[in-house]
Amino acid sequence: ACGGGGGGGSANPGGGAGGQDDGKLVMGFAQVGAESGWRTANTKSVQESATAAGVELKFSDAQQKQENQLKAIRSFIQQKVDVIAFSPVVETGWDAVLLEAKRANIPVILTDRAVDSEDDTLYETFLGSDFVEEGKKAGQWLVDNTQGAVNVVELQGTTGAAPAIDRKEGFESVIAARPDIKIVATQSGDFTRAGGKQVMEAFLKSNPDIDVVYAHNDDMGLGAIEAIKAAGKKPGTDIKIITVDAVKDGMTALANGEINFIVECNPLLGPQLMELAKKVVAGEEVPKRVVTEETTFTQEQAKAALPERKY
Amino acid sequence: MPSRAGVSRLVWPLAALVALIALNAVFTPSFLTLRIQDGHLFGSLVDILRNGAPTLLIALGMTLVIATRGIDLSVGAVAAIAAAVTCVHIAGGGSAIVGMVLALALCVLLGLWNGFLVTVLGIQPIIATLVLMTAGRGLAMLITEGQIITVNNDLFSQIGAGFLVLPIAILISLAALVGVALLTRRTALGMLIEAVGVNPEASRLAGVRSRTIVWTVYVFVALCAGVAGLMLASNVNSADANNLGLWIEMDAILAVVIGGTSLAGGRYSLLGTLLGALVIQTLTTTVYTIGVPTNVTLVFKAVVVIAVCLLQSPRAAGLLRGRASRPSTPDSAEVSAP
Amino acid sequence: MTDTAPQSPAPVVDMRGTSVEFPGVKALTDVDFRLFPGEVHALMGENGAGKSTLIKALTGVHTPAAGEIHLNGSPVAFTGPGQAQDAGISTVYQEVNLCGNLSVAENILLGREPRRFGRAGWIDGRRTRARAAELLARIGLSIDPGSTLASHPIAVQQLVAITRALAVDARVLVLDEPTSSLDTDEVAELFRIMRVLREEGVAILFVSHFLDQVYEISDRMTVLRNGALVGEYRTGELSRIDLVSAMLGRAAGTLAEVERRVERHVPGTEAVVRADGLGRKGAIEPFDIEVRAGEVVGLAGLLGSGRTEMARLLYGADRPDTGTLSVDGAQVRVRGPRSLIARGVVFSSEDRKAEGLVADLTIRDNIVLAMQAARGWARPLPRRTVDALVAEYVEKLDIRPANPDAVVGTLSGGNQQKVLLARWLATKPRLLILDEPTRGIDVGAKAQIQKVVADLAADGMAVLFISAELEEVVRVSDRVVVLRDRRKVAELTGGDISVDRVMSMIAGHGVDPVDPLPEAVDA
Amino acid sequence: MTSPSRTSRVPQRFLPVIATFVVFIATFGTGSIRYEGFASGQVVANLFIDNAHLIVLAVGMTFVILTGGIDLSVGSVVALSSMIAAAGLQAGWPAWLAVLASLAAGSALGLLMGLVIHHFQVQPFIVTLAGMFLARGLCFLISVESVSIKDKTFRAAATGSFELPGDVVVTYSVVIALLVVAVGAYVLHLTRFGRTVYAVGGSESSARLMGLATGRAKVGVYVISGFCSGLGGLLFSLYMLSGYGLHGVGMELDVIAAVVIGGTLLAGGVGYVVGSLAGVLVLGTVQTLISFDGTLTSWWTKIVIGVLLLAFIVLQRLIVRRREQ
Ligand SMILES: Nc1ncnc2c1ncn2[C@@H]1O[C@H](COP(=O)(O)OP(=O)(O)OP(=O)(O)O)[C@@H](O)[C@H]1O
Ligand SMILES: Nc1ncnc2c1ncn2[C@@H]1O[C@H](COP(=O)(O)OP(=O)(O)OP(=O)(O)O)[C@@H](O)[C@H]1O
Ligand SMILES: [Mg+2]
Ligand SMILES: [Mg+2]
Repeated sequence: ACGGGGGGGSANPGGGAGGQDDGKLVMGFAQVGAESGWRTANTKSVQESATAAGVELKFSDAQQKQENQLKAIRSFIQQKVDVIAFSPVVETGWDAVLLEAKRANIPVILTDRAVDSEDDTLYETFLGSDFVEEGKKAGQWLVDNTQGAVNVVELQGTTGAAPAIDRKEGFESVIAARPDIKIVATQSGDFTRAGGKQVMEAFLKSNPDIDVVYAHNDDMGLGAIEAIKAAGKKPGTDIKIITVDAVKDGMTALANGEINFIVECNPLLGPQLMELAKKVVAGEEVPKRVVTEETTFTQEQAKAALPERKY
Repeated sequence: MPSRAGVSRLVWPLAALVALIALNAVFTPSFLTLRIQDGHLFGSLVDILRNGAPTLLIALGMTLVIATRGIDLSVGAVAAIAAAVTCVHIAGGGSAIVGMVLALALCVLLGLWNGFLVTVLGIQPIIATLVLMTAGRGLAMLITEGQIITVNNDLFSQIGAGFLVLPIAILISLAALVGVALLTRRTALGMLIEAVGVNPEASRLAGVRSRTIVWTVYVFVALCAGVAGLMLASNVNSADANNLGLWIEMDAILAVVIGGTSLAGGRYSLLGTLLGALVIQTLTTTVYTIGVPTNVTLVFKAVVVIAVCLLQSPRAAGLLRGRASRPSTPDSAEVSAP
Repeated sequence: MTDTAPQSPAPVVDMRGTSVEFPGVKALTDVDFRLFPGEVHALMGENGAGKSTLIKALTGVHTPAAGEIHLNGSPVAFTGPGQAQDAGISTVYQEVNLCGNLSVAENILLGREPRRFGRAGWIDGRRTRARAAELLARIGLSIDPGSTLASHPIAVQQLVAITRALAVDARVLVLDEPTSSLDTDEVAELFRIMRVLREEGVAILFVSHFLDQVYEISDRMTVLRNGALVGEYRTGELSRIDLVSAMLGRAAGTLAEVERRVERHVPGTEAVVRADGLGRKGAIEPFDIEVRAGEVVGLAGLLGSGRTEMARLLYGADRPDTGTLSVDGAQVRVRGPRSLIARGVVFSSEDRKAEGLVADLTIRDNIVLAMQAARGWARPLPRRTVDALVAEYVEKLDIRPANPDAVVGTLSGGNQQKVLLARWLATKPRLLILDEPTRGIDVGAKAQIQKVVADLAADGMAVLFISAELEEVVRVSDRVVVLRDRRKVAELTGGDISVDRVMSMIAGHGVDPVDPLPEAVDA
Repeated sequence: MTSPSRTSRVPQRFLPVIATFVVFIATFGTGSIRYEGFASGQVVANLFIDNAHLIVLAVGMTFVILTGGIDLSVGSVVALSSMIAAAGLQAGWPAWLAVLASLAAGSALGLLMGLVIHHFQVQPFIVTLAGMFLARGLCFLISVESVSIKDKTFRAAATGSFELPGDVVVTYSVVIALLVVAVGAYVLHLTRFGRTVYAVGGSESSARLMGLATGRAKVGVYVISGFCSGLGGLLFSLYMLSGYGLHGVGMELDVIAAVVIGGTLLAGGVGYVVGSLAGVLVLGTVQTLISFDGTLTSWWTKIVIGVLLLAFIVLQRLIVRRREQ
């Protein structure tokens, strides 16, 4: 915004708001924001596959605020789009606007995160990962791959965020089977590398023997790696690291042996979303819950998968 | 030398700092231990210094801005821009030096921009800098295209994570602090800044170049923010345009205020700002070290902040000294600026 | 000490053994003070003697460290000015303590606005304005009650503050230097009202450094020196000389001596500053003026006649719409005060609180501010030079406390004024514009300042001198320029200068309107 | 006897507010030309519906800023208020109790902050920042997860609306918000408390010497702001039908921006609640323009918000300057 000042300048390509009658499917997509690399990959995937599938996309970024997302959805309803898709910032509080969409006969698809609405006719389908399941997968690997007493430190996501809550819950439920696995410290690293590093630095000083780090996303894990290195230990060997997401930087670290296990949380929902959207608009039956195809990676699998990784 | 605004007021931030460190030492006996590792100092105290360096640097610039009755909300965004420019440059195969110089030059421009809005157009500082706070982060993301840019550059990683016995980051910040202290107290700059902050009209009539001075401090704080951004990025070897330096403006302002500088402008204390920044960083580290549950963290912080400023207040000081001393309020009538 | 109390009833205010301390300063020590109904009681003392402090102790602004205060015989201990007000003490504090952001009417009636339907109702804006207009008219001030207070000069603000104090039926009226910026006419108006109130039995506490005024209006006086009581006297029984020596604590032989105009050699002929048709719409009509080296030019006129406006234009504080300004024969492009300061033209504002001092800084910083600003921040004045300079002016003007590290905001009003003067004198200017330089300054110091001005002129400095006190203008000036209704109407020189002549010019008699410089016509 | 000419003074003081409205209308006009369907009554109504909570917060903040203070806790108190309401309702409280508890919590926190600010002479910035931490911390103590509101009364209040002429629908929240603006204006201009608020902002020491109850005003404005935050939180919980500890993050900045854009001086003493209302509408219009566009990426969204904000304040500034001369 530096330099000249004034109003003009910014890219406002093409105005046209209407345009629903040229046979093209119009989708309104209300994204959470661009708070992480994962989210940006997700946005990109949706945009690219919309172009590929010939869908006209109306994109709105809510800057991580639920109220903005509500406004965006209302404005989609007013602009009479054919289908609305969105990744809810929070699970709660969607009934009213979903009802409005239903009254306007616009089908809704949820992506990435669920809503807690009791009336499940308010949306057609929910496409996305299962955060609890991700936590379970991480826990399961730990249970399967360690013996004896294990001291775990946990790097949580943003306090109150759904993935943070669910990944913690899933993880804890599985390791409960092994009383000798103990979570000795747990703190929020806000899903960022800087947060992960700072928290890990403090953990390393207050807990002399840490065996495993469980990070709710790759970024915090990558931050923890830096802290572990600075403390003169070897990440992946002296301290094992488990993370969730499998973004490219994480996969690289995994392939290099600095991370031990990653649970995938796939952001590339675009193609599946477009497919579902077309079916929904055409009135076809779709399953109420579509879980994204997701896997887990060990170090060997990472080496094999890395060259084809897109994000 | 750096402080003139009542040394006695600095006793309480100092006490808070000592108390926090003592609290840590009780919970984690190893907290105070320092050892040499790979030729540099290693320990929790060193972490506090290193992690507090960016906040300190920004708070340093912010102190001068606040002394002129201003405020700069855009520092976090400016830090993100600096980090983004440098990391994108390095990731694209450029040299770290050139990247950093480019970034800091851009920061100077951004500072000029803020200063222009405040001094020439006469827009209230909080709102003038809000523009860059919002748009700047978008700019940073535009540069990185929303990706976290990871870099591997030894020189670059020294700035935030390197050591010369002590962390290089804190050495930079302290050098800046001492530099500014010398610059403002050995020259007349400090006095002129305070004069502009206390009574702009009287200063104008006394022939002070208030516009130039105010403009300069905005450029300076932007430069500080730029360097802080480089530190933050270098510490994790990556630029995260969305999260880098998020809310750091609040931490910086808080550090300034804890240090005893009034948001109403005028007298400032650089030593106080140093203490303030250290208190804030120690507080954060304390939360991690003594294992405050995440859902209690904020309440804990609130209690500490309130305790520090209550102790600092003149009234509390009076109460502590015992009610014997009469509560005669020093008359602010003729002291306060119009 | 003889009892000077009137036979009549018991005192309304009786302060006994009052002491007030500030960190490091004992402002009042064991002072007794009595105020009786139906009298005007002058509180006298040098700058910093503790007059304002005594008033603030009485009205609950300061909590005394020791002593008792009785109001109508019963002990009181106010914890704030609001309580004193409720108890019937109405006060005008020394500095204009009103809110510049509010309108005149709001300021006058703040806290006691007329409301509809009694207590429960809302403020009646129309009645507020009407009542304010009524009260303003009572002291002869015709300004728009709806106008913002800050848009008025300091003298008008002072009148508004007085109006506010008069708006309630108080048993005690306290006036701390109410007349420091006022003209003879306004003072006369105020005294008329004070006399009426005195008749009604109101007790009036009056502070002023103008001895004439004190002798004209007061019945008794109490003299303070260095925070301690000197004595309580009946006005008629204390001669001026005795009063002054009571205040100063030494024989007042110097007084008569300095009250005389200091003789000097003839001023130079070349103009330091010259304005041709300089003017600004809404402020002052285009005027010509010339101030020569070694000359003191006085500006005389009524309140609002445009003296300050003229000075501000000459200094570049406001931008002129028309005309030209030249310094030493070279035309100046006016781009703010700096362009004139650089050429040696300086201006000491009448509004020291808003436009003069930087309250939170020390005496030292305030004195060197202008010199330092002119040098730029990068070339600090050497510490030794600063200390010498500050010490020199602290001594010359008798600034108290003599501690250069004292914060200016804590000084007494008169001492603040001296600091401001010191700032400008220290710059050794070519033209010194002084707007009400002796406002709130005690007799001794005033004479001292007049002498300093005369000495400087003798050394070749040009001075433009503005004062509401006509005698003072006449005494110090070589030439007097008279303004009326925002225009320059006359210019008097040499033997023509006398209080009576100037008065009649101001009033609009005599040669009217005169433009001594013919070129002014086309401006 | 004097004839006080009440000319040209009033517009002078109202200038920033008027300028804000002018710029607001101009922008709205531009939007109407650019985007189809923009110039409908409903879009205007939505501006109020979507920002009802902000309007209420801005009124409270105006009081605080007029005294020269600042309240950073409003966003968090919104979260706390929504959380108390939601958790209370979940625990089976009747709706009125939940409402009362939310309002009481907001006011009590405001009172606490005001007392600390006044009696201990601590800077408002720092006290309310601590209040911000505290309120959000309390949310997380109640529940870390978001709590959905299922109560019938609340749902009815949230979905309930009435029609204005021209097929324009507005919610009850709008009525409440406008009522708060009216009450705010009344208190500020027609009560002694309001006059004192302005006086304190103009010069606190003078106000004290004039014998005004400055302490009461200084504490009072924080109570008002706390109450407005509580009420704003309730409106927000109606809008979102949930309580959540992460609601309203950064909202305090939006509110402060709205108030300042509306012509209130941060230094205190100058400003009007109507201006703050205009400020909220300005921010709302920026949002609406963005969402009508629908082609902006995440980062262009931020940049465009910044640029529009800039355009607003520069235009407003120019209008004020031009008229002042
Ligand atoms: N708030 C304060 N803090 C410290 N010292 C103060 C304060 N207020 C007044 N003083 C000191 O108390 C002394 C008495 O001041 P006071 O204002 O009563 O003088 P005064 O007699 O009214 O003088 P003047 O005629 O100049 O108005 C002075 O030395 C002044 O410096
Ligand atoms: N008695 C009065 N009635 C109405 N307005 C007045 C009066 N006195 C002053 N003013 C105001 O004064 C302003 C011009 O004042 P200016 O400062 O030029 O006066 P001045 O001659 O310097 O007076 P002084 O310095 O004695 O206050 C005008 O804006 C006018 O509103
Ligand atoms: Mg005095
Ligand atoms: Mg004047």
